[in-house]
Amino acid sequence: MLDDAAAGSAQAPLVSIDGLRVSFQTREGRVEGVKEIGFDIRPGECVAVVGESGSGKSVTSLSLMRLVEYGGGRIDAGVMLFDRGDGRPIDLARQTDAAMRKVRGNQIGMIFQEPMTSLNPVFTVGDQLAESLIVHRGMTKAQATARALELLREVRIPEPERRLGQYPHELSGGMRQRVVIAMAMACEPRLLICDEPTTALDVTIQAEILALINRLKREKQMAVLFITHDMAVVAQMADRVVVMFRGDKVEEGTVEQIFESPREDYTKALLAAVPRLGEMQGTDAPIPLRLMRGGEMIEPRPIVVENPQPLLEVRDLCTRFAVRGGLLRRTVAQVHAVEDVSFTLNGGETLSLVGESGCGKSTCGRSILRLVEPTSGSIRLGGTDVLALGPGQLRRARQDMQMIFQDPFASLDPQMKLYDQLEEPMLNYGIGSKSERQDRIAGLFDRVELPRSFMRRYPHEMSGGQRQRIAIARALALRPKLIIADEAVSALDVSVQAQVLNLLMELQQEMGISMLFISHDMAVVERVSHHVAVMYLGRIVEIGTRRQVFENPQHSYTRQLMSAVPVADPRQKKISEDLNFKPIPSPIHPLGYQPPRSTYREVAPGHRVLVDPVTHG
Amino acid sequence: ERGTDGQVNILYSQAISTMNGYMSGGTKDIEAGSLVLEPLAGFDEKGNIIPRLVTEIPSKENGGISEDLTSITWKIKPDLKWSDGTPFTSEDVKFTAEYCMHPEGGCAQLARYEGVKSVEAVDPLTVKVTFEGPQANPFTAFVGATSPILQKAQFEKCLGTAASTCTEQNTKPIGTGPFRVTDFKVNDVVMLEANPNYRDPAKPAFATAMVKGGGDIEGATRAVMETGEFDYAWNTQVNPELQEQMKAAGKGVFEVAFGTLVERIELNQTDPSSDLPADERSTVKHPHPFLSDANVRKALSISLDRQALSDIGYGEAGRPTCDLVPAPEQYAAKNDSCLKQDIEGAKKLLDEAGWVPGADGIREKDGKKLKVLFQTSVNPVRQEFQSIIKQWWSEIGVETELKQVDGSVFFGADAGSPDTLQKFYADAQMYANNFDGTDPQPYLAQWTCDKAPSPANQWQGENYNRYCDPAYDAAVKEMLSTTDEAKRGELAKKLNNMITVDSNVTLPLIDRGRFSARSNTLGGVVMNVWDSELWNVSDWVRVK
Amino acid sequence: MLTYTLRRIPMAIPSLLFISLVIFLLLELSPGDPLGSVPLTVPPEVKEKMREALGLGQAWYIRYFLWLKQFFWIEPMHWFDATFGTAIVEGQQRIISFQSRVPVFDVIAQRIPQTLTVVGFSYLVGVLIAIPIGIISAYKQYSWFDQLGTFLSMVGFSMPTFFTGVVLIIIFAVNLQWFPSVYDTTLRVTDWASFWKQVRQMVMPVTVLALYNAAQISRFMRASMLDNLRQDYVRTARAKGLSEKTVVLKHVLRNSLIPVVTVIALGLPAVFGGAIITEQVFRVNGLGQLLISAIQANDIPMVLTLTFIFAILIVVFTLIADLLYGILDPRIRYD
Amino acid sequence: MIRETASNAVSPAASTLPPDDPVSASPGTPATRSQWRDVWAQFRSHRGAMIALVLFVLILLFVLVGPWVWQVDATFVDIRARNKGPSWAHPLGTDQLGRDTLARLMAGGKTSIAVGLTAMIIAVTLGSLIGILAGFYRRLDAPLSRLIELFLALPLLPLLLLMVTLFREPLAKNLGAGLGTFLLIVVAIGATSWMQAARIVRGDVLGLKEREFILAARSIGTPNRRMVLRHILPNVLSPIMVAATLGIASAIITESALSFLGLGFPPDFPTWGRLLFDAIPQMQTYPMRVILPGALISLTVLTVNYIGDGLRDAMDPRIRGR
Ligand SMILES: Nc1ncnc2c1ncn2[C@@H]1O[C@H](COP(=O)(O)OP(=O)(O)OP(=O)(O)O)[C@@H](O)[C@H]1O
Ligand SMILES: Nc1ncnc2c1ncn2[C@@H]1O[C@H](COP(=O)(O)OP(=O)(O)OP(=O)(O)O)[C@@H](O)[C@H]1O
Ligand SMILES: [Mg+2]
Ligand SMILES: [Mg+2]
Repeated sequence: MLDDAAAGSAQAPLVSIDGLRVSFQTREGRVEGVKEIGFDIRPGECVAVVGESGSGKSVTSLSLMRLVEYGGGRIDAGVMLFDRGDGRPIDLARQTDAAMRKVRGNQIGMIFQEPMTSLNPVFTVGDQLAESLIVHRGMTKAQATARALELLREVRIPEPERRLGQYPHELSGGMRQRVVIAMAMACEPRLLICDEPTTALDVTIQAEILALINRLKREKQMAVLFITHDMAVVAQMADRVVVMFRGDKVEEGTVEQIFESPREDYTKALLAAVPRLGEMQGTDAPIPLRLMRGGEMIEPRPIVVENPQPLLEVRDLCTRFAVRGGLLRRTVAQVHAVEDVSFTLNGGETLSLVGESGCGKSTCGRSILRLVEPTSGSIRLGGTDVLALGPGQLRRARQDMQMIFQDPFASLDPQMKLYDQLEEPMLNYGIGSKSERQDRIAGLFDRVELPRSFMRRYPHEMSGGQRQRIAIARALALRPKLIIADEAVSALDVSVQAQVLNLLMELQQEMGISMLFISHDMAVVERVSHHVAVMYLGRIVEIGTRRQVFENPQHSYTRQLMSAVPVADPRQKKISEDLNFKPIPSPIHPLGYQPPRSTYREVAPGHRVLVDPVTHG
Repeated sequence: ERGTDGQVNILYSQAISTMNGYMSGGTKDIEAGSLVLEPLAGFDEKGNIIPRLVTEIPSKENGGISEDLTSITWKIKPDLKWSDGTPFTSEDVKFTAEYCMHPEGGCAQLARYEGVKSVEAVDPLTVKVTFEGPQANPFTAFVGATSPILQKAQFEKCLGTAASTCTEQNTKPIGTGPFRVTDFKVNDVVMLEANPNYRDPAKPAFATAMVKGGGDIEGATRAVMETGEFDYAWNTQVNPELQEQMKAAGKGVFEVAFGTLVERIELNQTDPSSDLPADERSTVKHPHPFLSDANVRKALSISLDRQALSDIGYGEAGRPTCDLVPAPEQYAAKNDSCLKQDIEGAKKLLDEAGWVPGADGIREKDGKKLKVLFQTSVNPVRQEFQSIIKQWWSEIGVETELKQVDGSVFFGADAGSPDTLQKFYADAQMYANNFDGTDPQPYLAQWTCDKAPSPANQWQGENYNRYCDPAYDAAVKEMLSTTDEAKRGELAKKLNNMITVDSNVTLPLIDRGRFSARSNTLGGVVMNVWDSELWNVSDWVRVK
Repeated sequence: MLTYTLRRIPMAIPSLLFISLVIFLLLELSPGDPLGSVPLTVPPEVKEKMREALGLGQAWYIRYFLWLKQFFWIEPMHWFDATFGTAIVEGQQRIISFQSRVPVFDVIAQRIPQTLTVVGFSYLVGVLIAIPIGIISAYKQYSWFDQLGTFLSMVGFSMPTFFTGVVLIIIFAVNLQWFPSVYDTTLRVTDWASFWKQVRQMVMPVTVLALYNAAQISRFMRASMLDNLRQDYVRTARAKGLSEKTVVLKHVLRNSLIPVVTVIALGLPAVFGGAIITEQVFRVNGLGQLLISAIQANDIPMVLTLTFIFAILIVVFTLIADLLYGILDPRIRYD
Repeated sequence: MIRETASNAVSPAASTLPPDDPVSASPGTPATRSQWRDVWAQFRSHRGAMIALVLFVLILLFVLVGPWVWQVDATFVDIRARNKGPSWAHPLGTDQLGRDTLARLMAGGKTSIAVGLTAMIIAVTLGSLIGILAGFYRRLDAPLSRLIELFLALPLLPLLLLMVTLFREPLAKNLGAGLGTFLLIVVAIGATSWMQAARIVRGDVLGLKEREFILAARSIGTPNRRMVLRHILPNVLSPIMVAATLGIASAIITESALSFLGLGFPPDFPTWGRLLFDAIPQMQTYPMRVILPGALISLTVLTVNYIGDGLRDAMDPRIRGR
């Protein structure tokens, strides 16, 4: 693969960007999203753009498609030469819209950052896939549909025939993301722009998608512009890396150069912030990352809780969603989203929930807050029975438990300024005077590393990572005892992710906050957790201290998960083209279905592994 | 020649709901019905009785009216045929009386048959009507468009409660008139064709007729006078400027004739104050605080310029009057004392009566202010009148508050509504009324003491101003038993004066004529206020 | 979806019954009298007789239940009898209008054709004008087209139909003599000549109503388009290289139509209710004129029946709107 | 390559707190500027809305201050000066009863605008409230939807007549004839025209309720009242705005229609709608008499529409200043 890249770099560039400058009109006047950037992409090459959140990665890619104009942006300067294959490159910055239309979707495909909103809710997946084929390839409807089916197979969507006729909302987040990917690849573009294509996916599916992109790159000589903050993915995928910082390019080089001998401090810091799986081997307590603060390196202290007391006790929690039907809207079947889950979370400690997309992690978290009503079981938070609370009491109880939602954009009110969004929880509980609240909000902005001037912005004016930080700040505003962090850091770039993780751990240390940490990033989980629970199909299949689970995985699913984690080392490319996972069985069961009770085998004290025929047969 | 002039298009701004006037009482229905149904005798444009289905008008001289005035005998024209070809006989006449006088039928024209004791079919061509007592005016039943003859064969099953279920009969009656119905769309349009059995073989000149209904008056007028789509439009009472403008278009002319319809203001003689208990409000128990003062009433009357009102509101269609009975000739008092506006005189009158202007310019006496609540129904002309009158009254120091009430409520006689004519929860009210036919006696009898509406009689009665004068009641009684024409005339004038120029409880304003538009291409139209406007439709022709 | 519909129907019945009761009581309580239009010359005793003949002597609940029976049993059975020649309800009284003594349903049947041709057609025209205007106005927000469209639709909406109608009549019927000012309801279209005549007499009322409807719907269309043009999926569609036409007319339009379709569907019962003023001005004499004249005459059986039919239509179209919502927006599921 | 401002940070992860705004150089702007100031700032940049606002203020001045300048009684009848053209005594001429047209337009405008705005506010408030309640609370959806259907089905005329019968006298007695009638009219119009807004809002709220930020708001303990006011309402503003502007127009027209039921203001009380209606029969002879009130109605509605547009844009953060 290395050879491929080397061969590619000899050719003339497919895209060559030079001096690109993009600005946006906002309430406070013009704001520059990108100032002076330039790099080349050669055919068959994968260029990764990394950098902190808000550094202009998405804006650069949108400029390449000339889509920034539709979002209120303007290309102020720069050339973007693109070779359409006839040897006469055109400057994309100066093309008419009609000419651009021939390029978009045809020569350049793009995968967008937010899979949830980038599909049209009222057309079927098949329709949306077929569209660009019909436009650019002049196919008939039938041909296009046949090709769409093929594409869905390529992105490994289970039951592709059925998906063609389904609407986006009927697919899980991971499937939606794969549809977007298939759409971008439909016309076999010469350049594929991937803006964080796998953020929403769990490691196993991520591995498959990356393998697919790799294969296309090799077979079709497709160039890839890969935007991500996951350094492990960069190491696995990229041939060359461009590092961006606040709208500028700071460094560019081959992946090995960047990883092994970074020149710029920023790059170094970036790499230092990458959590690596296995780093924590041999330790018991989570340790914050080593980061520089105020010019000096602070030696992190491990988070050890003396004499831990249980804060949250979950017993036999079941949450089922009704599938209704028939004349009287009777429940005909149930989605067993969470099945017989029991765990204990100690005060000041972190329990991580990991598992495949759709296995019920989010539902479990929401059930604890009673944002969805659990079907049975018991939840005790510091001695109060959460399930027995009335509406008023529940509202008061929520002051102590806060949630960070998985989708940062969707969970922020689009019509409210960030300041107001942060002030709201305090208003709700009548905390502080106006100026106290203001101070606390300013403090929160500082803590999540957002400039205070952002207080007056609206969610859509922020980059993905910036939004996620607001969501975190909002949860912290009330200084709760328990935080349920649902993929709280997966949208963040490594540096901020490291900061936020440190922040969370710091707070934990200072205030004794407990955390239920939901994530699919095993390296992050390894760093933050005291305990880990692995979920599969609604059940916990393995639970124990982090060390027990990571160093001695017992359940076959846990092992599978571990093996799929990408490694942040370009010399250890382990993405193969045929990772084959069995599809997860359906969690939908008919009404009378009595799921067997979970029985656990105790491997070591506190380390329990599920023995049951459902998942292990 | 019958049927040679094509179609005549007639437009009624109120749509026709039924062809059987006995079922509705609405003028529009009666008039549309008169195209098909005919009475034994009708009125001509001068108010004279003319024979229609009879050979002559009965009189004492020709023996048709009995000496004691208790019976009248009609001689039917021989060889008369219904439009279905069957012969017209005295049985049909007898049946018609039976139909309308049926106690459960709800006949709208029952008043026409008041006092009728029996109707006998003496022979197929002779009908004798016997009254319960001497009848000074025996020309009520079977005379005029309001009491036409129905065909017995057709309506036999429609007596009493069945009357309202006879849709076919009510919408397509068989008659003796110049036309017969071919198609009837309720409240929309009536299509007619010449009656093949009409007694005059040369008439009607039109082969077909259409009576279209609905819409506004201006539009109806415009359809005749400006676009020429219609030949005749009924009741085209538009404002005088518009009359002029439409005449200028040169497509048609207005037809006008004056009858007994008088626009008047009535002054409440009882106290309508809402402070009174509900069952005493507007009743004789509490006389009106200031309108019971004849000077105030007179002042209100002479401060009006009736000529100006007529010019502004009616133009050709009206003329100022001081009488409630402006016609027929022998009953009309022809007062003119109120016609000249005299603001100064009114002020003087009030000053003398002790009503002096207060600080706000409103006259008062004993703490009672001359504040008038003046109500009328919703109608553009009436609203203009209200504004003008308010102005005049303010000039003599009387403050006026105006109120308008939806016509269907105002005239609706619903005992539950506070806004009806009968309840008269106001100090003054304006509307128009007339009397049926040519005899004013029943009309004038409305102002007797016992006819004052009150809670005791569920607000029934027509003496809306609660006027009560024993002398008036006595005169009414006298007139009832008087048969001498000249004497009746005298009595009528006396009664008229008592409630108008003498006491000013009722202030007549305008004698309103019937006012319709006719296309220049339509000939033979003679306006008639005593009978249906379409009374001589058989004579109508197309002018080429 | 079907099950949802089936479930909604039985739920609608009690609410419809309740609506009918409210309407009945409203008519009972509101002032005015069925004999209000009888001339003042008719004496009160006679009026009393006439009132009794109309059945007004009975207590209100007896009349209400009689009406219910007539509406739900006698009228349908009468129709059944008429079609199949049976005699199930022969001789039983149908709902009779106070005003004309004609069975209410016969009159309604007479009126439906002209109402549908004029009011229904104008609604259709209005919608067909409004949607493109709304789309272009939103896509080119603040362009001269949008400004002009806004100007015209606002002026169109603020000009009452009683005004525009008369203006049209004066211009086109009086001065130019192009179109008739009185609608002929007896006209039957049998050949080209009569078709042409029908077209000519429809032009003015349809124009007046269509403009009014278009003004309103185009505003909603524009607002909805504006909302959707800012969504993320529009960017995706553009990234596929679709032409602006496809992006706007396919992707955005379909989403924007969701709320507008409900506005349109909910406006449809009004079509059957007729356009009172326009019908009056042009003498179309459809259901609107029927209703208004019945109300003015306090013709309780007519008003009650008409408004009740209207209520049924509203319930039905609300259901249709909800279903359309479900069809257009796959996220909404009813079963 | 890292600029001086950022270079004190050895690495981004170690940058001093708070970090600079990556682009705009105004760190630490206080967030206290109120939302309304913002909206106003945005509104000011909307040219159409600003012109409309100026015009609307001019109309308001015309009807409110005008009568102080032009002190002619709008109800003074002078039958000697009927149907006069413009003159110094009557700059816009007189009507068929010799009343001064200018004074009538001013007096009429005051009533019409007051009626239009108040009735619209009643209708839109009622509509939004019921729509939001129906959409937001599952329990209330069915009963409120039935209520909407009921109101849509009720025949308006009898309803209005009943209202007059029941309330005209008590209101006039307690509040005076003018205010009583005003109240009756605006309530009558408002209470009979909120249904469309309610239906549309309900539909929007149903969709909005499924959005995740509502769930998020619940998780931070937002009580229902605040949920509706702060999260739901701002997000359904655009159809409400349309309904509001259309509502003003129809309220002004409906008012004139009401006076034909005897429900409106006393007959000598001018309003634009009535001036327009009264002038229609004679519009060929005196076209100005229809054009003036007609133009004023349209102008008012247009300006309100543009102001509404501007407001909506100003309140919608997703639209960048243009
Ligand atoms: N529509 C917009 N209006 C105003 N500012 C914008 C807009 N879009 C982006 N920006 C700003 O431009 C800068 C670059 O944003 P961009 O989306 O490219 O970041 P990114 O590198 O993709 O970050 P992330 O990894 O968090 O997605 C950010 O500071 C962002 O706030
Ligand atoms: N409101 C709902 N109604 C019906 N089914 C639901 C609902 N919410 C979630 N589910 C189902 O419950 C299961 C668990 O969903 P959940 O969101 O908890 O997954 P997850 O583990 O958080 O996945 P991911 O990593 O993709 O976020 C899935 O099969 C999902 O389809
Ligand atoms: Mg981005
Ligand atoms: Mg999840």
